[in-house]
Amino acid sequence: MNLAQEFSQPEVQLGGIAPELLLVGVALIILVVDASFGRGDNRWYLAGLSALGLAGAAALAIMTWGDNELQLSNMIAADGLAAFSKVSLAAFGLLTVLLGRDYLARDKIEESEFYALVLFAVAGMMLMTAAADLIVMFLALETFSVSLYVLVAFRRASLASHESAMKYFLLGAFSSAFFLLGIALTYGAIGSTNLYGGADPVAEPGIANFITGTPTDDLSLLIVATGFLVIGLGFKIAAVPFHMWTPDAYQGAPSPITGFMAAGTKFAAFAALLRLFDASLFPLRSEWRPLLIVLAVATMIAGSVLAIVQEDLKRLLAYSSIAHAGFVLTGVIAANDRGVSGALFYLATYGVAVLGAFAVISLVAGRDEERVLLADHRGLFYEHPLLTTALTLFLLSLAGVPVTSGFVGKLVVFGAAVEAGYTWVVVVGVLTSAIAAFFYLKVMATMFLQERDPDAPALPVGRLASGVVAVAAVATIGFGLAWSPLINAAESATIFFQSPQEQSAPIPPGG
Amino acid sequence: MSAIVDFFGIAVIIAVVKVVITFAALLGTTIVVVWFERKVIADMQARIGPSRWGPFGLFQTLADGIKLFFKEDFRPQTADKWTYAIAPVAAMVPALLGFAVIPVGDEVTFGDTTVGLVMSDLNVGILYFLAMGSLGVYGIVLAGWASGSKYPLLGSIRSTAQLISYETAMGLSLVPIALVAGSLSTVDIVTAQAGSVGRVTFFDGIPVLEQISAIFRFIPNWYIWSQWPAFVIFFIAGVAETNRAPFDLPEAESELVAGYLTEYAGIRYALFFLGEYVHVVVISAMAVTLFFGGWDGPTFSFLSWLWPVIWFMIKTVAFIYLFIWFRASLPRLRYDRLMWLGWKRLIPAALVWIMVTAVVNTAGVARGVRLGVFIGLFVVVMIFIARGDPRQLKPVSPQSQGRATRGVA
Amino acid sequence: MTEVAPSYFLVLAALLFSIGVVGALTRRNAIVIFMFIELMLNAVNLVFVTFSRMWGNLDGQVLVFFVLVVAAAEAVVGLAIILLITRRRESANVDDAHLLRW
Amino acid sequence: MTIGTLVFGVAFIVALGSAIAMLFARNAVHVALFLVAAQVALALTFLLQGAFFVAAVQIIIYAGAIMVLFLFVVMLLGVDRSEALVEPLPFQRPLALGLGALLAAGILYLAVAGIDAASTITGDGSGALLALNRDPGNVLALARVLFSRYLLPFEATSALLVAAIVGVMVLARRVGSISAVAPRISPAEEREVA
Amino acid sequence: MNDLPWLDITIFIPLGGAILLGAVPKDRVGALRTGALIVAVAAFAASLGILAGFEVGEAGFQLGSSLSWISEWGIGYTTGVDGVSLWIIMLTTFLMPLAVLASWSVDKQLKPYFIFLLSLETGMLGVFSALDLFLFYVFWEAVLVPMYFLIGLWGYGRRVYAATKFFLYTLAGSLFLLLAILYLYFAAPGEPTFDYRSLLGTELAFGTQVLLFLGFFASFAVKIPLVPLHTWLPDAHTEAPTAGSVMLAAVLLKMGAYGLIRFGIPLFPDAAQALAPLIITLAVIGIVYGALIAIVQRDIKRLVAYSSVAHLGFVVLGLFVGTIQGMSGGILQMLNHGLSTGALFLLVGVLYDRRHTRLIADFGGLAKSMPVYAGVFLLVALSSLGLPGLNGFVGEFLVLLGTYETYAWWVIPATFGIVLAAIYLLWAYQRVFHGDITNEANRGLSDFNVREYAMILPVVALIVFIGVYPKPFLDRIEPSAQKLVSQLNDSSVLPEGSGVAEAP
Repeated sequence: MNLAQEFSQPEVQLGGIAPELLLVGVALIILVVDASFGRGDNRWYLAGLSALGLAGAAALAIMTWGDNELQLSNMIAADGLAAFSKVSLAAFGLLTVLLGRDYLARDKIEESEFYALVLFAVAGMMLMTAAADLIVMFLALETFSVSLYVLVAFRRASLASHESAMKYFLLGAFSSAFFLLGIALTYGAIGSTNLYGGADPVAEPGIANFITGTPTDDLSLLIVATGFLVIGLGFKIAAVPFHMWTPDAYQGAPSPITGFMAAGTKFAAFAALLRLFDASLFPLRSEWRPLLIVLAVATMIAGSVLAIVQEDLKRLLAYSSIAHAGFVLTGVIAANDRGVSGALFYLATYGVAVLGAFAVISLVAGRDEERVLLADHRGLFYEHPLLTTALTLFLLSLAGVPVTSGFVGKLVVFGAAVEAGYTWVVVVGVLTSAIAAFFYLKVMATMFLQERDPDAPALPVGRLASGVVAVAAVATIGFGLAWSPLINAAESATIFFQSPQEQSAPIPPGG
Repeated sequence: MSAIVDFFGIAVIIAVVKVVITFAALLGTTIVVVWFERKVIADMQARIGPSRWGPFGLFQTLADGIKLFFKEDFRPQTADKWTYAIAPVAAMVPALLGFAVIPVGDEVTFGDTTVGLVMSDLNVGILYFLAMGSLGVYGIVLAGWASGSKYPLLGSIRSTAQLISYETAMGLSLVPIALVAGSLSTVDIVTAQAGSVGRVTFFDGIPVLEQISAIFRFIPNWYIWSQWPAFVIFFIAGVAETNRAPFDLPEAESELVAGYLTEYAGIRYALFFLGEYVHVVVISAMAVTLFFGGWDGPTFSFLSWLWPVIWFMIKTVAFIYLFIWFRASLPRLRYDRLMWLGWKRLIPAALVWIMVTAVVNTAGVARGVRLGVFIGLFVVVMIFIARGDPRQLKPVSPQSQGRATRGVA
Repeated sequence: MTEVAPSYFLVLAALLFSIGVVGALTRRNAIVIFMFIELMLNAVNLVFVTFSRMWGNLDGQVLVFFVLVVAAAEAVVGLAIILLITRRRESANVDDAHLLRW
Repeated sequence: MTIGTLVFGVAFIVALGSAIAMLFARNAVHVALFLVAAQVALALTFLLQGAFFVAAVQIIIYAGAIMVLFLFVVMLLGVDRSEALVEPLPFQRPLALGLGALLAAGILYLAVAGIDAASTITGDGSGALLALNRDPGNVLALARVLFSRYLLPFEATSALLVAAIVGVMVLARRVGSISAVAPRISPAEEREVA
Repeated sequence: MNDLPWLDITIFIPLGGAILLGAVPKDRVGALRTGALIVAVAAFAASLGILAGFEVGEAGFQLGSSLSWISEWGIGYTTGVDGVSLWIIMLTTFLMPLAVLASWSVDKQLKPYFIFLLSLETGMLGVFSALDLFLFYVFWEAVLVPMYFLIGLWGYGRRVYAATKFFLYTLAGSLFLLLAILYLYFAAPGEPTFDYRSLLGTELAFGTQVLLFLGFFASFAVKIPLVPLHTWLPDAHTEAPTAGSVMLAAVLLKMGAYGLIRFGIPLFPDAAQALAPLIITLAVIGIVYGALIAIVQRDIKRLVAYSSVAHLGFVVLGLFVGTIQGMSGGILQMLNHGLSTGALFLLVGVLYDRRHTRLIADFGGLAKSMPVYAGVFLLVALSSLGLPGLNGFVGEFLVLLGTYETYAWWVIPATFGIVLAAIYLLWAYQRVFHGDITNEANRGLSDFNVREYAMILPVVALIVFIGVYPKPFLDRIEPSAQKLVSQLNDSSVLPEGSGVAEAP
């Protein structure tokens, strides 16, 4: 008996997942190269290889720009959202790898697996942004989560790193279970887990969501499923009350990985959230909006308020990242073109800024990350004016001060929410931004306005790390001044989001 | 009677009868096997073996069993009460259950009811077998842990690692069988092995080989011919799963007293003992089923339903003999060698073999290519398996220790 | 197949999932918490299988397969992390992991 | 009352009983054992619903591999033989229980309500599944779905597994042997000590 | 010559200069100081081009330029100047060289100091000339950062506290401004744009207007500052370095009033009209409260700071009474306050450089050791309290006159405020300058040096000039004021019957 005779082979188009394939391939090559050649001291070529792979992945993603189709049995969406996200994620990965190289060299940590795991994580994040089926989304989520669990524990000499990995892992696994239950209930509600109901959204834009394909009007089960999906994704974007892991994981992880988590995890989870809610579940927006609004408001408030009392800079930025999740959520809630493109823009620029910030932190922290407290940054300006200026720039961007990219991001997502009629959510956002400004200011004040601790050791500043800082700073200013290219690119990512009729008509408040 | 039949249906009645008969037969066989082992080993060591009870000492096992049954029950103070009690049962039951998917003969027809001589022809038969094998670990793990003392714990830790490792190899070695048979059902697999080698179309159309293959027309079409690497892996892994020599590290008496069995006595000990032998029988029967055509063999008109059973039993006994032979002649492996064999030899070999089988059996690939791949990979696998452990070749210096251990750690 | 209505299976799954949640939240040993999470995953598997039966397609069963793979991957990584930390701390108790507090 | 109902009843009681027992078992090994029992019972419920392959895999992977790994780790650590049930955060336990009860009630309601919703759609799909199980058989039918529609997720699992393996390799490496950095106490830990 | 875009040149000269200063090595103190002074003077010179090019009698915007910035969003770089902004821009560029001169005593981190100071100027000029709401907001916020650092890095005493307070108050307010701008952006019909002139005619429901006006007002009221949002001001003014105090008092506070004039009233005339009584009440409270608190101050700088609260009360009062006199007076008073308070801070800075204390009790009899200084101080103080013949009188008189037409009763407490101003200023003058020298440290104090003369004399000259001959100033202010008043009074929608906020 031959199985192949009765089996229709699926059509295999690799265009949509080419970046992911490349990254996994490069990761495997790195592992093989590492195992084959001896363990020399200077292994720059591993970092180089991963950087090349990431650049290649970005190039491949750019090549798919303008595609708009479902591939591989409707499991993958090759569309603007995916392309934009993949390019951004590749950029995050690139910065992380370069930063990681200096970091690992300084702390004398064995490195090859670091690059492989970062590549795996980036590949997982990319797949998540492109997933057109919940199970693909879940597997992608797990791929990058598993990689990150290990990367968080990468400071092998540090117990804190291990503890944070454990907390991150336990809560991550816990949230996965909720996400899975959401998938299961979705499957129960509609008989499939596909986000696009198996329909070809290009041919029939009207059914570019999976509800319309459902032969029933009773969507109660689907709504419940949505709730569980929100819980699952809420953990990954660190929305209150699912944020408990964030400060611990951020604090214990190696700084480059902390930055990568803040940038990449958030981006991937939000891209999935956007696809799920603003595309697939768009017709159900009146059901999920209240849920997300509660989440967003709680997240903005808790993140901003709790950050104030932090003494550890990494922890402070962890809480700030929670607050930022709330800000981006307002874009998701808006559920219009501007909201989607704004959220993407926000995430991309936030990622760059936060990676830059953690680059500076990792430099200041020194060996084994011994100096991460706010007090360790006293008077940093007088010792390293350029680094300090860069960090100030990142903090200003996070605070949303004009001429930085962070301001534009806030402007766009808040604008989208205003456009959608959720002004009061934006009022909360604005208030919490003001609260948030306080602790960014606290950091700046510490760096500029206090005296340098005379015992502070001199900082050796690696070339790659300072390059990362410079690139991030230029990007932060650049996108703050001339943001049209990026926002246009983000807008092209919204093609999949609404049917033409809905795009033209304004969305009434309250859905 | 008819009320019961009405209530449960005839199928249920037949199932119950089959279960009772099979398990009774299995237990009986096991008792005989114990005697058989003692006799064979004695023979190999030029001793007489058990000879007092019954003809050729045939009732010796029975006597031992009665002794163990009436022995005082004993539980160490540090033992975990319930787990300690459950462990022997947990060792015994999966082994017994594993037999449920093994077909001992062809179908039998009573009137208008046709009954297959297999307890349950599951369409996931092989997986069921693996599942029961993996549950078998618990008996040993729990026994070691529940005893509350050092040697049993060490034994059971060893055993856990060993069983997980070799289970993987065993599972992988069964994939090619499923591939060529196109089914996971044991009955299907046996049926697929009917006929003779001549039916294997692999050499068709290749001038010389086709003629040569005609010579094999009289040889039965058992998977052992085309799948012997899978068989080797399966059988080695099977021996390891039964914890028998040369893989009996969990109960290595020279190192761990008696491993996980140290604290057990009486009827509980007997259950472990029984479980191990049941396991031997099941593995042998499975090997027969998967690689040696199961019940396949020449049948005659006289009691035609009985002949398959007889063939099956003969083949199984041959394998049991092989088990005993191993025990009599092979020394115990060192623990790191055991892991090395499992992870670095058996599993890769099994993976390569899956690929070979897949390529060879893929329709649409040119036969020349298939043949080339077959021969090429065959050579690779042979070289691979034949290579020794590279670490043995160079002496380990203190400086290089850190590096050398990296591979295992 | 059975005559038992699907809702009974779903009820079982719901109870198991909830017990998993409660256990994961109340227990303190990391390994035990992890086991309760596994229980939650198992409950989800049952949901998948039951819905698969209700819809009469096999997608649900395929999804269970993926859940199993994920559970395995999580288990190895998670246990490795727990092992790592416990070897240094001599305790798998979550409350003993207290270096990170806000 | 049929065999199916009977088996379901047994599976239900065993699964639920084990799960509840997990909550109250002090010893990690006992928790693991109860979990195994629950998993085996769940495999039974899978069988009852015609998911043969999944049932077998559930036992092989979950009960046979994952839980053995758990036990292995518990035994290897050899600490915490029994967990102190003293609660450091006194409100957390009732809170969790309340939350759990709420969740259970919610999901229960949904399970029943969802059934109604779904059964109005298709009714019981058992018939279709039975037909599939008969021809071409559960495993084959599953394989066809898996290797056609779910090809990408299937391949994605390979990436997941490789990532996990690499990760475990990293985690398992000894601290001192490779890294020149001797394990030392970080400032945060010092504060903790003081 | 006149077709050059003098306005934009003026805006960006300081920023360019700041960037150039960045290239100067940080230990070249002299080069840094001179460079900064040259840049500031160059900006002032360029601003004279604006003055020259400004057409008298024209109410609209002049000398502007309009470039597309982010066209997809309707954001442009649009600038322009009218009678309201002209004098504030001039004031800014005029005071900046003096502020640079006042910074001679700064001794640490000179390079970033001047960079911040000059980029602050660009921000302020941008605020006063931006005609695109987005651009306005960008400049508005851009002022914040350099000022924060100026206070925080080079300030005195509790500078970190003061800087943080200043930053947070202002940021919190301005976020509401942003929100309101966004809302307006989406609410306006037609092509979405941030362009001020396009948005000007937007018809909005009354409720929406009120909400948006309050959004704008929240930001501006903090900056002005109106009671009760003023508490950041005394700290910031007191702890800032002299140049910072000058800029804060003279220019930054005007940003709030200017915002009200430019955006608050024209964009939401109905709301402005409806809320005018409330705002006037706050303004009068500010006048009296500021003056009362100023009396009990023991720190000269703090006293001057509280006097600002009172003076800005006058400005706001003038803006909202709804008469041309009030409006013109308010606008002129902005200029006057900038000059006189700026001058007071410069003078206090001179004193601080010598004695390193600002407490009134530490001085006494200074008139004996520093006679010229005492005289100038008296002149400036008199200007500040509105003595006829000096600039302060013109503005305050016009405001009171305007107020009397519409809100006659409010004139009484406002006048009372003037009396109080006389009390606190003259009393302080008496304590500091009259009598015998009680503290020996004050005996040998030197009078003005050349730099200080250069710094203070232009201001004094201007103070006297405006007091004597305000016509050129009022000529340029009045057309715009007239337009504003008509906008405020001729509001189309009446408050009655449309009190409920409606979503767009």
